[in-house]
Amino acid sequence: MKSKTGIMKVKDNFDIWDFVQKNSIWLIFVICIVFFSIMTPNFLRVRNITNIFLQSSFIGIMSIGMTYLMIDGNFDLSMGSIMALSAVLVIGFMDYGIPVAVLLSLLAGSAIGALNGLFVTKAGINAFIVTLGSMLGVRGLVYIYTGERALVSSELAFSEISAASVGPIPLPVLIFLIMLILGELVLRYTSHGRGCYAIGGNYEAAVNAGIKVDKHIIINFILAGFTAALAGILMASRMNAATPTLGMEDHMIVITAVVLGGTKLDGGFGNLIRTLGGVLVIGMIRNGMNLLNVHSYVNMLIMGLILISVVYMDQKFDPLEE
Amino acid sequence: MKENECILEMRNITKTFPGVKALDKVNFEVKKGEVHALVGENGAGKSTLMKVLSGIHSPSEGEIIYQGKKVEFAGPLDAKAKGVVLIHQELSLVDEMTVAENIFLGDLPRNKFGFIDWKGLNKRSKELLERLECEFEPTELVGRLSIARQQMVEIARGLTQDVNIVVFDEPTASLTQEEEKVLFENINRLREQGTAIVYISHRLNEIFQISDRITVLRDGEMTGLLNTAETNECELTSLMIGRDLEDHLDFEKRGRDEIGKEVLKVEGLSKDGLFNDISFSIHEGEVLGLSGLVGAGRSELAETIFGVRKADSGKIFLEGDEIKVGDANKSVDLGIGFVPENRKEQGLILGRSVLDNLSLAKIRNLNRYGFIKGREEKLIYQDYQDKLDIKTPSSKQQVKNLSGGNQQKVIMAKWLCINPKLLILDEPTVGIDVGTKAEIHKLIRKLAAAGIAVLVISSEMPEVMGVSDRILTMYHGEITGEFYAEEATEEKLIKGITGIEAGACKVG
Amino acid sequence: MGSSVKTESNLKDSSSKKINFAEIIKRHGILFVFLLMIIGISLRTDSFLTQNNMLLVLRQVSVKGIIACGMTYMLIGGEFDLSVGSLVSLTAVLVIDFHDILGPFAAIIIAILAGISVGAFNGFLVGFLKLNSLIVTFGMLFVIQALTLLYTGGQYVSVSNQGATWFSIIGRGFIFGIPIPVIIFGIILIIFGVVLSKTVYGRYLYSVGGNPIASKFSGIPKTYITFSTFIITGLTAAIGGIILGSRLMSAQNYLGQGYEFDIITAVVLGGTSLFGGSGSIPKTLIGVLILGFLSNGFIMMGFPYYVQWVVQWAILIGAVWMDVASKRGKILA
Amino acid sequence: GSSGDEAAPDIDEVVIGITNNNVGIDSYQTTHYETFREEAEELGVETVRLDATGDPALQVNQIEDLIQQQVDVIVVWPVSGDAIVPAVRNANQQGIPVLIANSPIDESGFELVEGFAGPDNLTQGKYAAQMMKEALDGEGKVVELMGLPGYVTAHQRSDGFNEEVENYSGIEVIETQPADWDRSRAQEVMEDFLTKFPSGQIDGVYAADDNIAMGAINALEEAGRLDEVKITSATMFGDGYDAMKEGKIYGTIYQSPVEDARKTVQTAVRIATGEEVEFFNYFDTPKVTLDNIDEYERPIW
Ligand SMILES: Nc1ncnc2c1ncn2[C@@H]1O[C@H](COP(=O)(O)OP(=O)(O)OP(=O)(O)O)[C@@H](O)[C@H]1O
Ligand SMILES: Nc1ncnc2c1ncn2[C@@H]1O[C@H](COP(=O)(O)OP(=O)(O)OP(=O)(O)O)[C@@H](O)[C@H]1O
Ligand SMILES: [Mg+2]
Ligand SMILES: [Mg+2]
Repeated sequence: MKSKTGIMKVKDNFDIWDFVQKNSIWLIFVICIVFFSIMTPNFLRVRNITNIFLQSSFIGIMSIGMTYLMIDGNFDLSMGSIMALSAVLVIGFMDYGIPVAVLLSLLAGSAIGALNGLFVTKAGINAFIVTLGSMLGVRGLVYIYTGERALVSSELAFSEISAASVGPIPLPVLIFLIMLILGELVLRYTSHGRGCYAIGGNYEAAVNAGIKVDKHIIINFILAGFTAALAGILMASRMNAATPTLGMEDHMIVITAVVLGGTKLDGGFGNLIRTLGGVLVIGMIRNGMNLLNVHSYVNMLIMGLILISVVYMDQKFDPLEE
Repeated sequence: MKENECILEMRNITKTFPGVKALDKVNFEVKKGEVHALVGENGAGKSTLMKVLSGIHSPSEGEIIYQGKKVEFAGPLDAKAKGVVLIHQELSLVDEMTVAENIFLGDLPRNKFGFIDWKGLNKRSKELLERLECEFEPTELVGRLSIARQQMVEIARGLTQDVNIVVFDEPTASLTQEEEKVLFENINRLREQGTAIVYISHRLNEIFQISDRITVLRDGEMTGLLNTAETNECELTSLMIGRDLEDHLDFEKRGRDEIGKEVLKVEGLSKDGLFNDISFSIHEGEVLGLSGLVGAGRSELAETIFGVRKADSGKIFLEGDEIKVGDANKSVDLGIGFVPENRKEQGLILGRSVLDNLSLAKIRNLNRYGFIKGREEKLIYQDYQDKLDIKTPSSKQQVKNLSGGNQQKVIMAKWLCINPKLLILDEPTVGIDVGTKAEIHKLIRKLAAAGIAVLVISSEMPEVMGVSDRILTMYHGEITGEFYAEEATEEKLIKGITGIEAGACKVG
Repeated sequence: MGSSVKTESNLKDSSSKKINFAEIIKRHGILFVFLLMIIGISLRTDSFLTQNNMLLVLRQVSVKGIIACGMTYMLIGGEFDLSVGSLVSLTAVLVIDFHDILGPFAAIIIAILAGISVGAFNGFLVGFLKLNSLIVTFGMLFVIQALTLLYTGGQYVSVSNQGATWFSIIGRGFIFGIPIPVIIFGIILIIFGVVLSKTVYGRYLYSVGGNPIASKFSGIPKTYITFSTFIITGLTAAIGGIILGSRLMSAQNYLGQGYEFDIITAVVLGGTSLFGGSGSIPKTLIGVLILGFLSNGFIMMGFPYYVQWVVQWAILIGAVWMDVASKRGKILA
Repeated sequence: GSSGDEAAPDIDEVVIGITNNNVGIDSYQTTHYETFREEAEELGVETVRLDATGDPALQVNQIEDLIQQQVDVIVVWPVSGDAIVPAVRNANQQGIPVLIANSPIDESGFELVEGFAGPDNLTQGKYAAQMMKEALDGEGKVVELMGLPGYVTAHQRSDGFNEEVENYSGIEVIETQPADWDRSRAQEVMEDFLTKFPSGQIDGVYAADDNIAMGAINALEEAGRLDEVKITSATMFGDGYDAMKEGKIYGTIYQSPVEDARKTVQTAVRIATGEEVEFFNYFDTPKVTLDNIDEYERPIW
């Protein structure tokens, strides 16, 4: 049932609660900064901030693909597995040269994304089941391909990709931020972007209006696969190795970050700037809890509680009342 | 422009669904610059015919000649590209996007870099809205507009390009009279430009007001093609239902002094933003009409009484006992039935069977230790299928496959079988054909005669006046007047529902 | 009425076509693949199609199967519960830990109460606060896991004197040659199946999952129905935890991890819709058996379990592909 | 703490940072985690204890975080011995010494770390094979139940066992399946093995730890085939101790997480205070059979 503002309800004066809801992610952001910098002196050091950005950039890159997907009302549980797959592939194919290896694993990631997209759109199976299938299936492939062992790159130049930096900005962070900005522009100013909002907002209306719904959704799944692959490659470069267990929980962290950023779970609303907020907050919390020496069980407890409160916020937040 | 030129001809169209012959050798033609009404009972096949036209369904037999050539559209988009536009009654809009985006959804104008041309988009939308005399901005979010305005956006969307044929499938069901007038003006303007209009509606007065010719369907067959000027309501209805219709709204009413025991009493019910300080009561065997414009808050009031909404303040009494506000489960136990406004969203579990839907409210009393008494359930089903003449191939049919009118009957049956003390009907005849409508009106009176208190919400003035013993008018969330049947005139009611002299005749 | 149902717009049209595809796949495709698979495996290994192995598989699937019954209710009612795996470990740990303190009977009661309470909490979050069950229960997965860890300190808990208690009967005993977990599974299947198809509760569940709003407008206490599905699922998870605990006579937080995905896959493979409003217990049994035989068959053939993941994926894709191809006469229209 | 270039700090100023593999996945790691804290408290050094929850990427982040905090020594219990090399190199460049605990780092990282403290899993696997040979009198078919695939410890124990078995012509490993360190998983896999290989076709079971062994025992007992089969395992747990006393397990390895953790803390402190340490600081992991079991206390893990 649509909820509509009643006729007698006039909103003209400034409403604190309204403001809080609109900007919730940035408020949380500030609270996090204040909290952690009071609690640990190391938190606000330039190096630690670079560190947080660097650590967040992998999740961040994936969250770009996930944001697109979630705006159109889907999601992808297989991103962590795709990330692992492309990481092992890029190392496995290192002998053919870095560009070939990188290209190949980007291709593989995108291909799995495309497969996910095809099954969601053409066969009409729910994204949950499709990507659950590929989450396990791709992980199985990774195990088979690696023979359960870690692969190590013999190419030292490869590990320099992640280590490189432009000025003070590490390359992965730069890639993340550039993709984020491009992604946001596409969301705002292209028909693909607007199409995603329409599909997530009202699927039937989008179809009726002649939006090529399937095409957009498949593109977004490919994008999700691509970003996961990119994150995997950068991660492999960072570790100069790839393990088959890489990224086991990453899909959920990515979803948490995106939802924390305010993208609606059922689609139609959200943007990448907000997602950036979500990614950074998650990054800060993970980093900050490490600095605070929180017991790993408690750490888990806190992540769980954050997730629940995030959903609570999602439920309370109605973009139409913004 | 040649007069009398047939722009569209549908010949011998037959369409069968498994178990149903929805259309049987129907011929239908439209001329340039005419408004061609398509009428018929629920399930007669009007929508199906239009879906065949636009390519949503392909016909089992028959052919479509458009602009002299045989065509088969691939779907509504293909049809639209070739100048045939279908405007559904159902809204198909994205709430989170602006009016302009919705109007051009799927075809957003782009600049030379491939980016969306926001300026151009808003400008073109603005022009279009002005042409339709809409008083809202292209930059507003659609989700924040009233339903009626959303309907206008839907219509605007159909007119973004030059069209040859526009099909309106029950466009006025949720429009206010003011908006209806604007719509008619637009239809006339289109007609003058040579566009052909197909107009589907159950409101016969509209048909006579706007159309040039009328095609009548009955049970999937074409029973008549009439010139509007040469026919009358009697002839039309008899073609539609296959028999003559007596002036059914002429019921015996109860007067001021004949009222029975009080069944429902509402005291000072308020909900911020929706309705304010509502007090009234309904009595045994009484039909109380609640009249108002769309958005007056009647549905919300009804939903609150039934208990699917909570109130901020106020009390509700059933037969003298106060009941907890906001507990629909309890309401059903107490014998309150509620036929909601939106069949598909609020009334039916579309994916379940007719039987399941029909017995949904009753099964709480149809079980032993929680186990449903299957035989009794079946008996009740047969009883009500019979009584209300619900057309369905079997009790196991998914209810989504029934026509609108039959769906409505299923919902009515759902409530009638609990033997309610109070029955609330919210727009019980929206989108329902005259025949069924008359039956429902009779039914309402019969229920009242049996002692049930009935609250009827309707936007149709004749309907409210026809069935009610007493009428309340509502405006802007407040009750603005109370009239007994004998004193109610259309004029007085209109004053009440439009807020003129609001308060002057306010009841306590 | 088998073939496609067309409704108001071309979109609903296509989406209902999709639902239909999915239905056919679920009805026939999967069963077909399942049979092929069984034949394939039994050609390769002699011991696969033996009575012993059948019983073994039945017992191996019984814990997940029991929880799958609860999950079927959950999915029919239109919600998810991803926290069942963690709940299995929590209740297993509780039943084992309290076994030595209060005796088996009390321990079982405590575990069941714990399952119900966690279920009730989930149910509160989803039913009353109306939160998205997928993410909320995923959060709860972590919370319960963390609580279990804090409770056990990450250590194994075991029953100290295994010989002196009847507790192991639950997981290890037999009646007429049939393992007791299988009997419990059978009883639960029957109860759940009957309740779903024959009672008011079942009817309400389908309504709430099929159209929550219309259910509310029919006076069905939707909130409580949703709430109850979480309690029921919590209860089945607790029964699962108790059986597992009894089979192992020990427990640890790692137990049951990842069950949620297996269970949901099984239920959906059987043909219960993720959108709510349709599904049945017999379907779930089929799904559970498919997964059980797959996993058993793969070990029989000597493949590690992750190969099964790939095959499971391929089955899903294969079944769908087959159907899409046959429907449209060509691949990828 | 202080950075590495300065003079070595006093023992009460030392801060040790550790990133664990996956605390809570089994009681060994949990006990290790707790003992690590206790031992450090005993020695009066401060600790920052993190847990990578089995995620190699997270472990890399955690090493970076520890570098950030400028601890005096970083202890890494690698999730993956390969994946941490670049992060360890980074620590090395920042002048923070790194000690590898429990499972080894890839050889390419040897020059970057101060040393290794922990058990020798490869040898444990070999020991288990030797005991298996003893138990079976050099002749028999063995099934192997591995740990969680993808983890170094699991693979080393498997490798050690298989390498050693190569040397014995009479012993054959007929099947290997992962059992994920998980009792119920091990039990299920064993049940399937038992149907696949009817009576007489399995003579020995090699379990990667006692947890897995206990699962296998459950399955064997139920099938009434425990007598036919000899079990060897690679780490003793409390349950396994009891089982061995009852004659259900033939041989296992005594590997104490307490000793492991203590050795690690001590080595770490020595590194932090500037002492020279040996590269390999193995602690003793002897074979245990019914013959010598009374020399050991029942493990509390
Ligand atoms: N997809 C379908 N499957 C089966 N039967 C259908 C389908 N669509 C329509 N029908 C049947 O075809 C007949 C004509 O339905 P249609 O919707 O065209 O009626 P209508 O004249 O538009 O009625 P209403 O005024 O109630 O909207 C009805 O009996 C209906 O049940
Ligand atoms: N000005 C408005 N702004 C936003 N939403 C509105 C406005 N007016 C009405 N609505 C919405 O339109 C719908 C119809 O209004 P409501 O139910 O209050 O009217 P009603 O008197 O029952 O009329 P009807 O039943 O004929 O639609 C409701 O969902 C209401 O919230
Ligand atoms: Mg119609
Ligand atoms: Mg209304």
